[in-house]
Amino acid sequence: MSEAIARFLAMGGYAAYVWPAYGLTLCVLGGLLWWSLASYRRSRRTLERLQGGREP
Amino acid sequence: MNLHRFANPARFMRLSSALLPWCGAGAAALIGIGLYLALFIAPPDYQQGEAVRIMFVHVPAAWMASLVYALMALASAIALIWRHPLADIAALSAAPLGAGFTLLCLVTGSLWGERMWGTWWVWDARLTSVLVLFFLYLGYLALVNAFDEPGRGARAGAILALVGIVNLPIIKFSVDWWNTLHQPASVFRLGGPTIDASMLWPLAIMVLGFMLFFATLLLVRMRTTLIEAKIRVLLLSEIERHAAASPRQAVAS
Amino acid sequence: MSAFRLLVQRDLRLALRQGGDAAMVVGFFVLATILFPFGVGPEPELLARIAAGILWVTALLAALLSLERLFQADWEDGSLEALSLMPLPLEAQVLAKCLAHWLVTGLPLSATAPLLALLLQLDAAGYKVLVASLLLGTPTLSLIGAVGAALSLGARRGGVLLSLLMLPLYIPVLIFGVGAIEASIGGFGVGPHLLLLGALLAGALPLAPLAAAAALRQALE
Amino acid sequence: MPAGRHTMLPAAGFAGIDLACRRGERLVFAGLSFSLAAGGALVLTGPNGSGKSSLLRLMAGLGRPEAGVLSWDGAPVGEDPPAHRARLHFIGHQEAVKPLLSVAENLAFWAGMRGGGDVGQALARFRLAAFAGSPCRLLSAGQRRRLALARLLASPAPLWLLDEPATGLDSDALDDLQAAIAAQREAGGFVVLSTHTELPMAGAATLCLSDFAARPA
Repeated sequence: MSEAIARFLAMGGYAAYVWPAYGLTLCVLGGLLWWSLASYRRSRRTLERLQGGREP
Repeated sequence: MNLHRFANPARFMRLSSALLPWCGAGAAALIGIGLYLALFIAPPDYQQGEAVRIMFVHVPAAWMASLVYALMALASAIALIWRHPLADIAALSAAPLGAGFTLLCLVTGSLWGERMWGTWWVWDARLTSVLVLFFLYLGYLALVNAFDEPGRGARAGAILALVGIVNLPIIKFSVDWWNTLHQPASVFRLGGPTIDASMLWPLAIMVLGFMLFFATLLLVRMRTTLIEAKIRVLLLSEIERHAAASPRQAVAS
Repeated sequence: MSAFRLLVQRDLRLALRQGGDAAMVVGFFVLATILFPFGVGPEPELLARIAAGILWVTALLAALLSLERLFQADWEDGSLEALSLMPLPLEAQVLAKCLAHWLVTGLPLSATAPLLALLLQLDAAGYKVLVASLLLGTPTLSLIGAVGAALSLGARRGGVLLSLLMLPLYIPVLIFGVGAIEASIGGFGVGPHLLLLGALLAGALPLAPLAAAAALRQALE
Repeated sequence: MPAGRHTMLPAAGFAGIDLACRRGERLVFAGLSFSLAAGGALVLTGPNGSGKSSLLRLMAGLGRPEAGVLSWDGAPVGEDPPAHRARLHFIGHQEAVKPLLSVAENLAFWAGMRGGGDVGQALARFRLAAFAGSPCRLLSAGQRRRLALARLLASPAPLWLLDEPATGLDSDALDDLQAAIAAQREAGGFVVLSTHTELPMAGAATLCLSDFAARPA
């Protein structure tokens, strides 16, 4: 089993290119996701504080 | 009457809060399936071997880079012609996402180039055009944030986006022409001359996943901008309420 | 005298009275070009091979440098606001200012380019086309640059912002400008390159003032 | 937006119906209306930031009103901006004077841009004739202010929009200004100006901007 995983990770010798590519994809997409959600939550909290949490 | 139309766009907020869960779930599902197909199911390319899997992230990113810029230009046109504030906010919110996709496309492209050519950057026509597109994004983001008054940046950015979309095909044409002039030999096909069906499915799913991902983040960022605008209005009116109340007493007494 | 010529005359008079404008632009062009041999070495064949590229890039940067002041001076003393209320449409005024800017920058750059080409050992066949391509290309640089100048009016660090906005848009002019010179040196036909430069100019003439005027109106709102 | 807008516009003169103006997120004023007949004058008063300059800029066509319409002789101004620009002078806070050019050159330029006019007479009426040849960098702020106002006389225009014209003027200059305004009104022109200092003008209507301030949210 572990031999199959090792072969998979080796990516036919191109591991040094495929994994960084996918790693970067997750970083960029993940980063955009986190940044957008964080600023969204922050502004919601400020709004609720200002409005005393009346309307959404 | 007092609040500007976009200060409380109840309709957009309701609509987006209904759409958000679906877009988010859809994006997660599609990207999840796409990654699984791309990494485990799709066969290696007979020429490029396993490295072809980079294509499954590079091509969707390239596609999103130009799609988002086109959407930004469309939103800017709507904002300028009909002065629709939501269009301004859409363009402003889409720009960082588009820049992210373009950066992703560039780096995965250079990874691909490194594997094929042994150098980290290849002045291939398509990659160069994406590099120029990246600078158009940076120019837009710099311009939009270069003004103190928020409205001013959005309006200037809208014009720049339109100027950019007009210039993009011209730049693409001139770069292609310049590329064939200096590098006639190499046919540097990122996706390979033909993509057989087994690779087409993961690619299509990844592209759809990226689009839904973009839609989700766009809605989130637009809601954030609207809420920030509302916060500014609330703070402003509080200042006015204090100003209106206090000085007159001070003067009168 | 028509309002258009009056505006061009005023801008030229201001530029010449300040004296510095044209001289500074050409000065930058000469100095930037002279730097290259120190960087890449004085070997004639190497310099000759990249001469066209050096000349065009430095000319482009020189034109870009002087663009920041295109509207800035009028914006600061209220002239721009008064000009936008004149009967002459803002688009025509942008064209007039671009013409005045080109006469003070594009023309002198094209005139001094052959002298600098000597320093860079440019091939004899390239001189005529060098001047022709610069004369055709620099107006487009002024026109597109006017859009950038109008957009970055009143922005923080407007100068740097202007270059960031404009350099990507200058790439086609640069490619076809240098392409024309290298084609003539290589003995190929120069026609298509100059026609493409002309096409870019023909496109920029109506569209750039439109975009610049819209940007100015946004700035004056 | 009131239905049948055109029918409500006064047939003659310069008028504004239900004007509203926004500055960034803030609505500066709303529901502001005025009407001016030939030879009439309107003085805008109100505290700082109440929108005097904003209203004058809207009247000049610098930017679009958030709501409402401006009309000239019954026709909405927005339909023919060049014609509106041709019929007005707008003197803002800045003097639009080039230090490198001489006084005469500056005024000749502005008159020429509006199709020419009598520069000498305009300079004389603001006591600037003696400085005609000297470059403007030698002028004092008050003299530069007078040069800006001289633009009003250099080329004729029915509508004068003056943003605090009296600032920085000495008593002589104030008299020249008032004489110029009186002459303009006798000739059937319209004058709208904002001011903080006392500027007595016979039969001038006043409009206080704070009466139309938009209620805070």
